[in-house]
Amino acid sequence: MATTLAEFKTAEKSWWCPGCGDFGVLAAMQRALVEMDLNPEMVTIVAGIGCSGRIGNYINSYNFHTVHGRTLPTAMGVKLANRDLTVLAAGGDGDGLAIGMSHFMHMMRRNIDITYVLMDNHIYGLTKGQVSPASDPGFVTKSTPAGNIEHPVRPLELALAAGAGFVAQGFSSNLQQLAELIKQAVQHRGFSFVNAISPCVTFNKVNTYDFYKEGLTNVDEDPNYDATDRSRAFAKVVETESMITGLIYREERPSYEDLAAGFMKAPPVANQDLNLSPEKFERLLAKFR
Amino acid sequence: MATTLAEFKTAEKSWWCPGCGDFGVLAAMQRALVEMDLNPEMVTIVAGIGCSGRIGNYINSYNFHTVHGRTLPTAMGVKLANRDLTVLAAGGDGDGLAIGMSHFMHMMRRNIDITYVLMDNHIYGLTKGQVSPASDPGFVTKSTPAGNIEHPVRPLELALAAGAGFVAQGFSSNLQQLAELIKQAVQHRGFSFVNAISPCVTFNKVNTYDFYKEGLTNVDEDPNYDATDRSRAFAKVVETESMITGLIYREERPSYEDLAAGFMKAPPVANQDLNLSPEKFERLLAKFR
Amino acid sequence: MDLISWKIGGEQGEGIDSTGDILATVCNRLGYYIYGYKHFSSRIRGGHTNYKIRISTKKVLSTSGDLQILVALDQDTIDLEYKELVPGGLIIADTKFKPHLPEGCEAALLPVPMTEMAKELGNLQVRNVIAVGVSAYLLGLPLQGFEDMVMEKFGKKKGMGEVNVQALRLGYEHAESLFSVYKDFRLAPGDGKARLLLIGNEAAALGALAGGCRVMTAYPITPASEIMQYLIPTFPQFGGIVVQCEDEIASITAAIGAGFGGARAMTATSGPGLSLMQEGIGLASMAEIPVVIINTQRGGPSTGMPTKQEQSDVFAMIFGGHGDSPRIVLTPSTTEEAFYDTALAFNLAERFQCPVLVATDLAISLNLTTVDNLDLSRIKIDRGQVANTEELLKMGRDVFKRYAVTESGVSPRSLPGQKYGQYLATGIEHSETGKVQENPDNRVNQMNKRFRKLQGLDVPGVRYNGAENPDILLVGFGSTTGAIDKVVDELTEDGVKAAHLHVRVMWPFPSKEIKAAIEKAKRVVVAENNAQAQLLRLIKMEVGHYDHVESLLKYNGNPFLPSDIMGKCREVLG
Amino acid sequence: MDLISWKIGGEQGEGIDSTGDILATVCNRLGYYIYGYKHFSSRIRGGHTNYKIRISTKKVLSTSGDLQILVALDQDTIDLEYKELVPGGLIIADTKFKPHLPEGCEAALLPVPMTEMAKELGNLQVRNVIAVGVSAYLLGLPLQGFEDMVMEKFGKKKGMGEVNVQALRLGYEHAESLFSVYKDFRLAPGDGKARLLLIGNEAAALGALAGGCRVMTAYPITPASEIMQYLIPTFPQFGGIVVQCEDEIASITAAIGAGFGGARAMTATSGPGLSLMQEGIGLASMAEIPVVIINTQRGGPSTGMPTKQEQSDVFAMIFGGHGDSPRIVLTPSTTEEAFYDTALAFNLAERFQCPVLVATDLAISLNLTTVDNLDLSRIKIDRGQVANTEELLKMGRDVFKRYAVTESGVSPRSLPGQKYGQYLATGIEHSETGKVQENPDNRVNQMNKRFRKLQGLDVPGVRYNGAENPDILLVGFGSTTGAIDKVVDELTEDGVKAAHLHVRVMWPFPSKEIKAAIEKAKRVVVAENNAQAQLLRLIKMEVGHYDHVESLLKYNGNPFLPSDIMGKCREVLG
Ligand SMILES: Cc1ncc(C[n+]2csc(CCOP(=O)(O)OP(=O)(O)O)c2C)c(N)n1
Ligand SMILES: Cc1ncc(C[n+]2csc(CCOP(=O)(O)OP(=O)(O)O)c2C)c(N)n1
Ligand code: SF4
Ligand code: SF4
Ligand SMILES: [Mg+2]
Ligand SMILES: [Mg+2]
Repeated sequence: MATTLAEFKTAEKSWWCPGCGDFGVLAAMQRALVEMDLNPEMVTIVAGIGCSGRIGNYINSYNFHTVHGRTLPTAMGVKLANRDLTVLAAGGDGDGLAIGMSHFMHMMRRNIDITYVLMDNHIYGLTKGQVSPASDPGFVTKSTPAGNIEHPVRPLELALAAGAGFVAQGFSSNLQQLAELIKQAVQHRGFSFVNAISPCVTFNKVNTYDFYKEGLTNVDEDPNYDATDRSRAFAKVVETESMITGLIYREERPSYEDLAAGFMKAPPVANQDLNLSPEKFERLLAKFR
Repeated sequence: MATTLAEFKTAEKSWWCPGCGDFGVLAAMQRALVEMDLNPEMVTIVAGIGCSGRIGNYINSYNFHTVHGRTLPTAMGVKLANRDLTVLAAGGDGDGLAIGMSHFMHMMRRNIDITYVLMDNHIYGLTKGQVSPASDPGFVTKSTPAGNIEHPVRPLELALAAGAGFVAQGFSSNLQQLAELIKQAVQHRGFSFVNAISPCVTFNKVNTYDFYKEGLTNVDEDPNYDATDRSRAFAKVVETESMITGLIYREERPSYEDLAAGFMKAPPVANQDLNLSPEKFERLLAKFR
Repeated sequence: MDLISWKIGGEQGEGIDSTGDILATVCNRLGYYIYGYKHFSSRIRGGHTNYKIRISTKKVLSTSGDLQILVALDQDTIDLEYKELVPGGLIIADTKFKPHLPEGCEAALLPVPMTEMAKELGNLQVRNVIAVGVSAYLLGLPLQGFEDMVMEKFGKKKGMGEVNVQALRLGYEHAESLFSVYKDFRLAPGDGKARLLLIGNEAAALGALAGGCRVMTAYPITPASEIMQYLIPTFPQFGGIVVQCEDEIASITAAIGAGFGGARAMTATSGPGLSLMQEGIGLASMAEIPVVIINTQRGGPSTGMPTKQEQSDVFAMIFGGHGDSPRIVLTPSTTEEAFYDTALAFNLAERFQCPVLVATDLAISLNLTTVDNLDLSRIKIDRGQVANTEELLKMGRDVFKRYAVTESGVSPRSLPGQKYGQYLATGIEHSETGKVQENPDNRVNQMNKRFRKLQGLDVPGVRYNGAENPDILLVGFGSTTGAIDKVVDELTEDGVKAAHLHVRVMWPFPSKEIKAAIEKAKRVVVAENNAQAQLLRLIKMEVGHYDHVESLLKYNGNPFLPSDIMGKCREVLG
Repeated sequence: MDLISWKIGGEQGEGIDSTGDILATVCNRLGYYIYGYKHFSSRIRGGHTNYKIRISTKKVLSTSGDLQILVALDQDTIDLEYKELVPGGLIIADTKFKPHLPEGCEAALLPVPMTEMAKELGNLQVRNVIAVGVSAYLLGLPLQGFEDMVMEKFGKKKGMGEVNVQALRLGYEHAESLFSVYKDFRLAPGDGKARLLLIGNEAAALGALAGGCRVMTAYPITPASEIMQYLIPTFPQFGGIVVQCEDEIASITAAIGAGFGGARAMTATSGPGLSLMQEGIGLASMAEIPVVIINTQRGGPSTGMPTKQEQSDVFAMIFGGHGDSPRIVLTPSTTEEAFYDTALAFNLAERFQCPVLVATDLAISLNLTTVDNLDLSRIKIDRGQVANTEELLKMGRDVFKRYAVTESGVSPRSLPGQKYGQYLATGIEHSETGKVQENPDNRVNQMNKRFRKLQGLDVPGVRYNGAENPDILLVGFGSTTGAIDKVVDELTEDGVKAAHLHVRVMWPFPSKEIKAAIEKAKRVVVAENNAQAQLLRLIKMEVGHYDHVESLLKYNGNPFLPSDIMGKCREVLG
């Protein structure tokens, strides 16, 4: 019996502003989960702090709403404990690219099999509209009344430079593509990164739905685009200033779990009998005699 | 009267192992400072925690030995306080690329006019030999007895992706080039990054002097190399797996200080009279009436 | 009347705040004292929110449990808030949601077709302003001030000022024609003095500026963000700069770097940020670098209750870092004190070369209050002991002892740029000249010196008011002070000898003053917004255990009402 | 003799550690008890370092101020260490540096041409082993065990075992021919039982393994790194995994994630890392997720004295996070206890669903001690209250209350994978079902529930030994316990009624037990390695102030010697 959408929904009332891009990301994520026919209890979503961080409230999976910026290490921990789980991490651009930047960079190179959906609205929503590392130059916010003077973080460029094995970008309004990308990301072995453009209708009047609808092109529809060539992917992202959607780069390689000595041979940690055999223990002690 | 090398030296006994690459970095930094004819009291060196972090002990400048990983924000603070100072930050690959990764990424995009010398030995020296984010795959250390299974951080790639305006790599054994690169870096307006390859003779038996002497090529000597083209620089770094020295990329653009409203018009903060004029203060208060 | 409580409630995102601000600002200009308390949750849209404004001819320093006028934008507001209304209280409600009174509610329902009227004016956004017009009438306030206000606020956009003026008038006239029987809540006239109306965060920001701070590095967080947001455009006017950092760790270490570099520097945060800053604070303590941290306390632990009142970071501020690291912790209790104490903090940080935490709480940070004045002349900048440039020159190099062991524990510091003042500032234990040094005697000398400094703190640690040998002594800190003062006044009126001890310096703990006060009192109640009785526990630790001291804790996210404290007093007094 | 102290000193990087380890291991195998104390500084090469090994026929639990045999690899070692030597003590010195005795030194100088002999053997690295040969002779130990040892240790490399055996013999024979008059320091025979010889970090790592921990996420730091390093190759043998993270924040939050996911997980760190983990620890406390943090205390604050002994994180461990966040803090005092308490911590973390800190100190973490046994059968894994999978299925979805308010405060938790056990774990205040919830009553209920849990802690909080109504009671925690026990023994021998109260659970504070013990004693001394008297202050806070209680603090970076404590006792006893 296939999983239904209803099984992935909760009764929680929405905390988001009407029109918020996060609704689209939520719907896409739910659709992806349903299409993969996953059981809700086998899915864990780790979310950050921010408007985006509420996403777990609406999905009837196991959810962990961690502290600001620590979405990825928390998700890593869950996966280490039980690798049978499908683990997704989701959070805002502030959460992931400001306070969480280091974890983002390190999770990509560590390549643990989780999927990270960055809900990118180029602003701090929950704290009511300060500049984010993803914000464009000149962007006027509560904390940049004279316009942003910092060079923006381009998550796609970073992901390619940091060695991520799966890099994609979707748009909250294109539910079908975003759902499909999330699905592929989850199915990818190793760390997968989906940047989800998710407009904030309340505090970002520049990077609006229209802005993206006009500016984005879809590489999934470009038959000449080759998502397996890292250098070309990088050039494409630079040249389009990241205004593309689709699967940008994918590389099959063993995940951390595959490489970690003995990890895949043992059952998931959470399912193990934790009692030690006295013999094995004595063998360890012998080394100290 | 020109500054002499002696003026930049301290009487402090060395804490480093004989043969440590850090001696070369120290010498290069001192030489660069002397060649720029800077006054020791106008130089501040902010160093991290690690063997490398001791560098400030040997330079007769103002020195701030900050907490592990916080080299760059500390240095930023010093520069904000007194922009007349020449501010250098220096620290290890663990300090800068593990715990300090986020600051590294953000300082590059913020583009404050400081110079960062990363003393890269691909290992945690001070804590006696654990794997570092810069370590190569398969590298055997105390913490990776079965070999490193994480994808290494390539600081040059990251710097290019993160938008650094000055990216160079030197080698501790090539004192002259390294000194020259540090000099150019300091003279560059905005954030400048010099990755200084600095072998650890005690804990890293793989990335040795010989390893680098054989493997490195010098782009400064390549008349066809164009250090102003970011995409090509990126391709070069990828293609050579960062085994190059020289000035890799340089872009002239305004620094944070240039762009921050009014900052360059006022005298350095540290030199200002901090007393407020009652009239100006009253003008502020008026807005609350 | 001399004191009216007015409240507007509805869904978050419906313009509740700006509506309340209009009323508050106009009343302030008319010479009333305002105390505005926002109740909101940490989401952007949706969820009940309300804004209570107390308007008085005398100073008010706390919110209260009573209410005269309620503006309801939805039925939820009525259902949730009606209990606060005094008998005969008024509910101004939009007819659009078909308002009705809950059973047992004795208030009068004043239906106003606000949405409809707004539609007629062609601008739905003026709905709330219509309610302001109604309120102005009921409060007996002239419309002129309101009209000026909306012109100021909206006039920049063509036609917007005018439509708001019309909305005000419509509301006022509607009330005039239908609600003229409700005369109870007309305010006695204000004295016409336009005092200052601001929130604690703005006062703290102004205090920083006045205190010579010119560098701020911070990361947004509720309820601290306004400090940064106020200073971002303001500092550059005075040669300063604010950098929004990537996180709190960068913020604190950058501020420390700036302190080392010779600036007065600070950061501002709340609980989660404070936890992240512990290592940095320890660095400042160890390397003896001045830095100021404003901690606007909110509901904890972890992300906790970001928009709720609490005073639960006392322990973390004093004891939160690893190792033995001296710090100073100030706990201002009002908007004014947020100004003066923040300014003071910079003097203390430079005089004692250590981190100084200024701990407000959400109620101080965000509540809008009328302040008579912020007196710049009371602030004298004292940069502490800085090495003399000439003397350094005379000394020559390698002589200056940055960490000289002195009797006071304070060693004159040099600043980058001073020739022969070069030294190594380090978080590792160091010698008098600043070299890394693990010698046991040196360690003890340096540790003692760092702690000895605090003995020199010459700021009164407490404020005491009320009877000399009270029957009941109320002890508190932070915003609780307003409610306590109110209770002390009421008790005194009732003939009870009551007093208030307000702890203004939380660390080094003012043990002597507190001991004296406690021992003179018959009964003592320590009132605080946390679950662990953190202040009382400090008293137990530093002063002693007393049978006549009791604890009153409130940690449900709301500040103390005077009635909470009065209840406890009655219980204690028997 | 029954007890000999032997020390080797030289420059850091000269193989001091491995030389000491050879002696210690061989003696341990011969059936002696070892207590090895490394004195080192936080640099890799250079700087004086030494390694003191106490060898005894009975258990030893502390270092001491006396020394019988000193091996000096440089003159510095003699100059710095000779004062420790007992009259008639021996200095084995390399002739290469032309050793001489400082004025007033009553030791005998035994010059050995160690470098020269090593050169002759064609391998300079065996120099120290020659000194071991000399030592073996002076200690009256048969060479066989040493020969086996060096074959084991160096034999894998061709010829290396043999050359080391030769070196041993050369040294032994040299001593035999020249130093046969020095007979004072021959050891009484060991009992031949090869007990366990390990450092506290290894014991803690074994304790984690035995306690069911299978996930560790950590960042290297002195003096904690050995825990991670031991477990990296060990966990995989038992289905577990260790990840070296990018920093301590990732480490703690990953461990918490793993705890949520159903693993027993931990991290290990020291002071600076602890400070960085405060926010994460608060998260575990709030979201009620089991996690264990080993904190190997070292000299603070800030980077402090990374290689020096201290016990100054007591406050930070209990009170370090913002807000009111319950935690359990255990303070094992020996290598054995590091094992048992770490194992126990995982039971407590899961039973009480909260962070459990296991606080060792540098002396416990790094000192090499002989342990009779680590008894696996004493460890019973108790995973606390986990929701029943069948019952959950019967309930159906949206029914399970993850944070049910129960009498004990503990609510059964579900684990990912359990159908209908889905919930939201959050650091924000939440309802019984785990939804974000800011309602005041809910807040109070949840806060009370979280604190109520700790009342159920059923582990003895203290250990008491010695006289019932003592003339002097010594109170301590952590590694201080060894020195205190020694003093209690000596005092008892002297006819003084002495006792030792060792605090084993630092939080929740065992107030009752401590109160009872203090009130029965005539005089009390609280001995601790920190500057703020953190334990004594906790006693003051939680128990009371007593005139007969005194503080003995040592914060110069070195552990207590029994003589330090004895000195204070004599002073107190008058
Ligand atoms: C340690 C810490 N610092 C700061 C905050 C305050 N805070 C909450 S959400 C947020 C940023 C929100 O921006 P983003 O991550 O982009 O999420 P969005 O709301 O835009 O979805 C901040 C700074 C916090 N909760 N914790
Ligand atoms: C917060 C914190 N975590 C961990 C440490 C321990 N520590 C000191 S130096 C260091 C890493 C050293 O490696 P690197 O930065 O590469 O410097 P190197 O010694 O190789 O020059 C670590 C982990 C610390 N001092 N502070
Ligand atoms: S503030 Fe922006 S990001 Fe937050 S819920 Fe509203 S629209 Fe969405
Ligand atoms: S351990 Fe390595 S990095 Fe450290 S001083 Fe020695 S050689 Fe240099
Ligand atoms: Mg955002
Ligand atoms: Mg390194």
